[in-house]
Amino acid sequence: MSEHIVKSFGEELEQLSADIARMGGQAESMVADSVQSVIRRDPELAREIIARDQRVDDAQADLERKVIRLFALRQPMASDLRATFAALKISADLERIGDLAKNIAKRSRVLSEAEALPVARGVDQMGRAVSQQLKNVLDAYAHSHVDKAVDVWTSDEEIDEHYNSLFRELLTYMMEDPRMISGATHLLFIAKNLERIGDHATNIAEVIYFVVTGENLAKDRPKTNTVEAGPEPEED
Amino acid sequence: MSEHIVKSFGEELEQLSADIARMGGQAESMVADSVQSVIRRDPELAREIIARDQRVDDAQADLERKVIRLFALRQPMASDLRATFAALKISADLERIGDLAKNIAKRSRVLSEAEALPVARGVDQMGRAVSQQLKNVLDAYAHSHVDKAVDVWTSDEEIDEHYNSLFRELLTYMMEDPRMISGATHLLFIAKNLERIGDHATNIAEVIYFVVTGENLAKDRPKTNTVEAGPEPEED
Amino acid sequence: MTDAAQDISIKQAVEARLKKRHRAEQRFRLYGLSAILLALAALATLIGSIAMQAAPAFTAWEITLDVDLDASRAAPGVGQALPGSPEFEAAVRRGSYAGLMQDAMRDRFPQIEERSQLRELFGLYTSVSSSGLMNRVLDNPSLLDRQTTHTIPVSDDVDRYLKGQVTGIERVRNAGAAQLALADDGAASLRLNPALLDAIQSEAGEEGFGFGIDDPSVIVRFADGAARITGLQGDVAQAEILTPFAAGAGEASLLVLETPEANRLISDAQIVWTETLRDAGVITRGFNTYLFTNTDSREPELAGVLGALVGSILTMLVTMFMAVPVGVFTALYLEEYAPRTRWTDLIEVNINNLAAVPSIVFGLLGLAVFINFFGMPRSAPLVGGMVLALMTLPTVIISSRAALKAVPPSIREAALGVGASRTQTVFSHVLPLAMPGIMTGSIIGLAQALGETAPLLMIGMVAFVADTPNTFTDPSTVMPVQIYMWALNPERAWEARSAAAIIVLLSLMIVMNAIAVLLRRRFERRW
Amino acid sequence: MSVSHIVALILLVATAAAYYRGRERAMTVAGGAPSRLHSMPSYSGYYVAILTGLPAFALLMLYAVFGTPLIDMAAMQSLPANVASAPPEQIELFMRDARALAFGEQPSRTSALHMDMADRIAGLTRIATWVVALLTLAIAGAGLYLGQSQVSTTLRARNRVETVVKGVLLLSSVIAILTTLGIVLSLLFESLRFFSAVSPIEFLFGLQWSPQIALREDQVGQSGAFGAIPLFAGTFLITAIAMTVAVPIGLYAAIYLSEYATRTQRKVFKPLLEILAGIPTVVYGFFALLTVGPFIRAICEAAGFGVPTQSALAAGLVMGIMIIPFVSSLSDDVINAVPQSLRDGAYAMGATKSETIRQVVFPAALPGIVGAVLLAVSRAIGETMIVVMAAGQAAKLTGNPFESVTTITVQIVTLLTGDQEFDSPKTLAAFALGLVLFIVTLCLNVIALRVVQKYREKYD
Amino acid sequence: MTDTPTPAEGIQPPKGLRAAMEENPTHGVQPKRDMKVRARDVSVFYGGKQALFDVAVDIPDRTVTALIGPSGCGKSTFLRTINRMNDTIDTARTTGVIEIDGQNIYEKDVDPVPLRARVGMVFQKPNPFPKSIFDNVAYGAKIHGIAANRDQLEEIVENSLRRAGLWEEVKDRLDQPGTGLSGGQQQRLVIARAIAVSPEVILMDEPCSALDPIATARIEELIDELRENYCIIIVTHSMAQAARVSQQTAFFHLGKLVESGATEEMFTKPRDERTQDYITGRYG
Amino acid sequence: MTDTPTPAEGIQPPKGLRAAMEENPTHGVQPKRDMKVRARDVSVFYGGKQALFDVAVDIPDRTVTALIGPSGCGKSTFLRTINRMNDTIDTARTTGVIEIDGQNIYEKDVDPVPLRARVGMVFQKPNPFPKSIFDNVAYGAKIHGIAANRDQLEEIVENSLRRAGLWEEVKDRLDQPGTGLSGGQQQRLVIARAIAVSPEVILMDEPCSALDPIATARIEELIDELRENYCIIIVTHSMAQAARVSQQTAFFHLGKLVESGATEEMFTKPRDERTQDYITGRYG
Repeated sequence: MSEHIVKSFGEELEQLSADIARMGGQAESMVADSVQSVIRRDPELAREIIARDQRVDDAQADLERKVIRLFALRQPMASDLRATFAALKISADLERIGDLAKNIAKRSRVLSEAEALPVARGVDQMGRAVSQQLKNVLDAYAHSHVDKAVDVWTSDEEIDEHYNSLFRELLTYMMEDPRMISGATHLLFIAKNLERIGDHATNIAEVIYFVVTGENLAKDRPKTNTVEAGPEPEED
Repeated sequence: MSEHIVKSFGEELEQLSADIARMGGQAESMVADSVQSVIRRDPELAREIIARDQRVDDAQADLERKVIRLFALRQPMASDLRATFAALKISADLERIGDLAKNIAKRSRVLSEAEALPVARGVDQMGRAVSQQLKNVLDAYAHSHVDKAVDVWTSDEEIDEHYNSLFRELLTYMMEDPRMISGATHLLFIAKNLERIGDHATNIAEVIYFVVTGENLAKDRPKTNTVEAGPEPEED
Repeated sequence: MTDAAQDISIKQAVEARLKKRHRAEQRFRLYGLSAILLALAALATLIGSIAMQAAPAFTAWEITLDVDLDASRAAPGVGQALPGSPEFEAAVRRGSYAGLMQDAMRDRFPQIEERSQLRELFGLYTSVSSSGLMNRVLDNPSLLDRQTTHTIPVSDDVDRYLKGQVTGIERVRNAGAAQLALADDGAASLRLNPALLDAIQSEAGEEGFGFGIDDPSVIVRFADGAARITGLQGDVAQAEILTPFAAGAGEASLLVLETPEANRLISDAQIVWTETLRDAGVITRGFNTYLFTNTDSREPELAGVLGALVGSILTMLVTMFMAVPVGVFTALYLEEYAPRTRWTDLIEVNINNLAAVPSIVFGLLGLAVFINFFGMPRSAPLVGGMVLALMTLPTVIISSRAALKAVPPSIREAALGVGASRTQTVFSHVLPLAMPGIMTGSIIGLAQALGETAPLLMIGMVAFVADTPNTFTDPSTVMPVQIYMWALNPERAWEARSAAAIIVLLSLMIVMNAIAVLLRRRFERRW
Repeated sequence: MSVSHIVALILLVATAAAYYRGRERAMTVAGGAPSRLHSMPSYSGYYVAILTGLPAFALLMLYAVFGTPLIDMAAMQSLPANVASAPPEQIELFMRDARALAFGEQPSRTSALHMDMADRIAGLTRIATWVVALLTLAIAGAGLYLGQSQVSTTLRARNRVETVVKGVLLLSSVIAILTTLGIVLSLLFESLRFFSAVSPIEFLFGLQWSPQIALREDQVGQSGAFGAIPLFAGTFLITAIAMTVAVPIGLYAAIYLSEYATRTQRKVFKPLLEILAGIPTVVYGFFALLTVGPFIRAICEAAGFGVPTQSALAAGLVMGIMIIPFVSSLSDDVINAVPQSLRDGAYAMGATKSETIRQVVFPAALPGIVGAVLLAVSRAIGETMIVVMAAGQAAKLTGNPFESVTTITVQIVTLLTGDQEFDSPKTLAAFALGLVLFIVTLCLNVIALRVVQKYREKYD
Repeated sequence: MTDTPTPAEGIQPPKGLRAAMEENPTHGVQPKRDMKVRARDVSVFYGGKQALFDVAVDIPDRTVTALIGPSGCGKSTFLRTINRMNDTIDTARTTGVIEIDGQNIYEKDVDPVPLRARVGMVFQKPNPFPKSIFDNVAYGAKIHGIAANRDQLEEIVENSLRRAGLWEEVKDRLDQPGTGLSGGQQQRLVIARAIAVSPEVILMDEPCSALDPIATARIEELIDELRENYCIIIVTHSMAQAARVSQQTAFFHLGKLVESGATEEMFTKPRDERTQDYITGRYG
Repeated sequence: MTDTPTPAEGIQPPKGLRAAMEENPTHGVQPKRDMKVRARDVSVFYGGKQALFDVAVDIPDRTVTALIGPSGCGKSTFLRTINRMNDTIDTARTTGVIEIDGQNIYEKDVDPVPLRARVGMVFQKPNPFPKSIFDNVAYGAKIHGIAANRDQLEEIVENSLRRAGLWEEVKDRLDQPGTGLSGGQQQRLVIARAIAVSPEVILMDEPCSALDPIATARIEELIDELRENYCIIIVTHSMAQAARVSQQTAFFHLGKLVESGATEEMFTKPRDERTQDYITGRYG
């Protein structure tokens, strides 16, 4: 596509993308680090992550302001409109991802004070999978790769499986050893949070698809797990 | 404020408000009903709620489309811009509230098959509080009452207290009777969901404040509970 | 109105009227076209009739005489005076050139001796023309005592006769033999052979005219002589001899003049001589240079437009140098400087009025102010020019203002916007852009002034002026006034002269207007 | 070449030099950077040149205009009393001869007194010429000095030069006013003299016009008859005939040209019509006199009644032809000024072309057209040459177009051409007629211009 | 927003173009529906210069269709072919077919005079006739002989003024000159004048470009109301205006029709790169 | 977005108004900073009619300030007071004080001619002189004696054309008439001409109203670039344009200055009801 005649408009739009990319980077590292803090039982790291969340929140507020400004002053149209709109939506997802990562970090601080649970590997695997999803979707955004975005969108299923198995495992531990209940509850929530992060990545993928094609991804996502399958109802 | 010279523009803006109001009503009833389905252990009601969520989702997708259309075709300015923007954000919150209510309903179906837990009163109280919050904030939106919105925003604290007490109670039950762990976990998530619904109501209150005044509510919300206070880390 | 039935009824209503409306349309268009064609027909008639009237005036019949410039008559008492000396000139001026020319003429018709006939003979040209010969001698003294040929225009009546404007002519050559019968009492009789008789009767008989003084003239010519038939008896015709015959008989030719002698200014005898001279190649037709090289004259054949032309040019110079700068300056002041006040409104109304004041009123102004009050000379190009300048001034001002107005205000704003002063803006942007328009308007105004007559009548430019004016204060006349004066002369010959003068004037104006049009085309700028 | 001419030439050169001097000086003052100056260097040049040339030239002009009368006046101081008491005309004649003698021209008569006066005039003139020459040069020099000494970075040369320019322009525009004033005053002055001899009532309402009678003073009825009604009637008759010809043809021609004609038609027809406007009136007069008049007479004779060659009809017809382009080009302007958008509006409503013209364009242009017609009437009334040549002289009160009539302008011309005594009522009557003519046309013009102006404002 | 036709009901790509567009699922072949104006191969020449190249487009009834594009793109030229206003320009020549309700208006025997009664037009500059307000509106009815008597005429005038939203403002001064109204009122008067002859199609050539934002908004509101009864085609310089008032948009570029479709689609996801560039303000 | 002045740096409400605004924390008293143009009690009368009422506003340097408002609101009138262009209208009379860098330009001894070199102006319709491109740009430098010689002049012309973004397009045809350029190019030429005399303030009176969207976008881009070096004041009919190009906006209504402030604020949360109504397209 050609350049905008009014360069500053083009610059402002690029600025939005850059902001999203930076926020995405921050959120991505927070997710990875928060999982590490759980596994490594590292309260210091956790504290740091909690602090970092403020930055993402600020960035999101800032971006929202910029978007409103852009709507008011530039009246973006067509692809510009979609891009602006997408930036707004993605930033909200990223902000939520940051929040969820922070929540994981908070719980990891609680966990690190309690006894260790033998589910580190499951959390680690799930954390990696989620981080990968996030990374992929952010790459797709940076390069406007629809295919990559669609890949992320379809592979959310994998994360859901991780979650289901972790959930069952944790329930087993809790029943086996009531002392672990408190810790396992936190881990439950951590797993839930990771699953939510995966959902947000899928949302971002949908938005990317919309920016590039102007169409929405079909509503009926090919999710395989059903509500009754596991002991846990699927959050949507 | 005077009327728009181009009536259809005014009508489209009013349509947005009306859509939000309808979505709000749907979400509000879903929340109330889902709590009822938990308390009354009513799988039929739960099933119905789960079906209703689709409507809210559709409404939200529709509203998002309308907002994009409005930006593309009407280029709203000043208060109109803020109102449009607000509709977008509120609809996202309402959609999440619907999801959360649906999740509660799903869990209530699981719970209704298992043994009853003696925490119905706590859940009921918390459910009422959250519903009230939601109702208040939607009223504030409908009448552009900033004061009422600020009230909702400041009283989120109450719901957090409900949540904390419910959380502690449930942990106690789980430790006492490992058979209850599975059910209690679901209740834990239900409580968590209600707390999240409260948060969304606060978000809506912030948005209302922005629509009317053009300013953001100060970032430092006067929340009282701290991370370390209870056994449960505060999300957000 | 969404009602379909109603729509259809509307459609029908529209259709129903269409035919009538289209007919009205055609009619209206036809009116317009007729109006234009009518106006153009008028123009064509005007130009055509003038051109037809003028055409003869551009040629002139001239008579070329062999003159013997005998010094004793051409320069009596010249003695040894050197050519060019005052004495020489005085001597030449004493010369009897008219006599010399009469002698030359007489040589052509030695038969004619009667005084009255001789007067008629010399009436073939105007005696004033002899001064031309004198001037030649003055210019070229070596002509003295030599034989030379001198060409002069024939008199207006002869000229008109030769151009066929006086009478219808029937010529029958070799009509048959004729014989002079007796010629004792001046009246003669001719014996005509049958062929000639037939010819005469066929010319005269059809219309059944007689041979009286109010009838067409029938002239029989043979043997260098000519006689007008006054009656027919068998094969003998009574005749009046116009030119004596050199022999008693000969092959005759007939000349029938349709207009009776009494109704024309040229006599039968003069016609016969003219014919003779023409046959001899003495009278020839040439381009009428007199029209352009001569000044006004009492004799039509000698009258020319030179004086009036020079007068017009001098007058126009005065007009131009007064009206154009003052007009342009005024326009500049009003358009670019003057604040809109009552005062400028007054000037403006005043100028617009002046433009529509009848020109004759300017004449009255000139008469009362320039001539009576300031005591300036009458009939002078200076005064004429000033009067015309005042008359042209509004035209120049108005067209200059229009040209200035046509320069878009954005140009002024642009110049002012970069910090040019009012005067810089006007003189370096507005005026140059308006200049073509100003020039065009000025030229058109001057062309109008050139054709103006009435005010000049008031200031005495109507006087007869026989000299070419040399200065702005010399008495002079101008082209349109010259035309007016000529047109009012009773002799028919003036008609052609004035028409010719009109052609000259129109050509002049066409040239001026063409320049204006060219300027406009060349520099026209559309904003 | 006289002293004055030489001085003028010197002055011209000095002015040019002053310009360069001033410019140079400004450049020096600015040190080569003109942006430091208030005004550009050339303005300093103009300023110095104006100071140098303007007052000096003004002095020369004054001398040229008033020099001779002043010298005459001075010379006349010495006239012997008996001569000085002579009637003014004789003194004038005397002075004219003396002046002729003094400047080497041919006097009408000479005498010792004449020679004496001539010497005096010549002497005074020589002195005056030299004084003026020196004074002029001195003023120029002073101007040059003053001007260049004023040149500085802060000199508002541009503003001053522009003030002078503006002054010159203003003076020019005053001339137009003076012209009107001249017309009004001269007409009024002479008319008043006329009205002191002939009562205005008789003039305006009298039915008899025969000014020719009053040639000799001792004649009975020396004041003649100055009742102008027949002239007004003749003028009106001819104008009416002319307008009957010109208005419909001119208007339809304008409409056709502006609305129907193709580009080529317009290119051909319009200039042709303009030719009609450019033809001098004397040519129309000629045409009326020698073509139209005889033609009408021929037709009438063929129809069985005799009419004179000079008739109101001949003059009116030809005048009508003359006015066609006037009406058509003014109307054309007016019609073209109607915005295209109005036509588009009507076409888009489904109006045919003629409907558009008759119902939209014409009403919109009507005020302008009325103005144009009024101007044409004014022009017809004031037209002189055609009527002089083709309408005749007979001051008859008739409505018959085949008769010869006379008009105001014809009478003005008749009364003022040929030999005239400037104070006879006959001559002065022309000015009274001129005054009437002026007032009538003025009224028409004012109304017409007002109407046209209103119209223009509407579409500007 | 309420009753916008979906793209499927909107401007139909003509048959020739359909094949190329079937890849795009939202622009597949649709059943032909209620097309008021159909243009095929419309080219316009001014003298030797071609101003419009083979334009083919279908325009639905009871819809506002906007023609947009950069200056000189041919949008106004195309508009003026629809009521044969180009006929009034000597040098203009139009080829191709324009059908209104299936009848080719460029056929030989079609008289442009009644055609223009069917296809009203509103111009850039308000051009009320210098007559009274009443006569302005009554003009068309009078020349076409639509009203049988004075009462009918008055009824037509009142109705038209009401529809144009001007009645309340002028009902007390119908006899005053139309040129005395404000610019926006004049433009509404001109619209009333066009409506008075019950046209089927109304063409508008940049009707707001001479008006200020408030007057513009009033006209846009009026256009929106008129849409229910007429096929309105509007040329506009302002993309924002096209977005606001139209349901269908056609984009012209260098005398060619580049893209046409539902306005919402055009402004959110145009198909052609040139449209995209123009709408978003990029080098074009 | 990058270096927009915050409201605090923007248009300063004059002292008289400050008290009224101190309730609003974002518009409190600010230290005076870099104000290029200060207007106080500026009223303009055309004949007996008052067109502008006591306008008081401060306009910062190196900023684009937009003047908006409905037709006849006085925005153009106010603009023309800043370089005393109203002086060229006979009937116009201006009272009050306008200071540029602290100097009142309406003082008696101020000559408007050099003032107009300091305050350049660009008009609604591009108005190049009918001279060559070079002469157009060089004109101001010539009359003000800015260039000492031909080389300097050429340098000035090139620089100005470069800044106006026109150099590349016209460098090979500097001797061709400026009127031969397209509308948008002409407007840039006119801007180059204004720049050539190194003005401090550039006034623009609806500079894009005669241009199509693409040419408009080019001019807007140019304005945005010029902002770094000049104090630019632009009158615009189009709110969207004011939003796009300006950092500061002043809203005029019925000859009065209703509100002024940062553009972003004006278009997202205007303080005055009239501004709000105007900006959102409501009955005003």
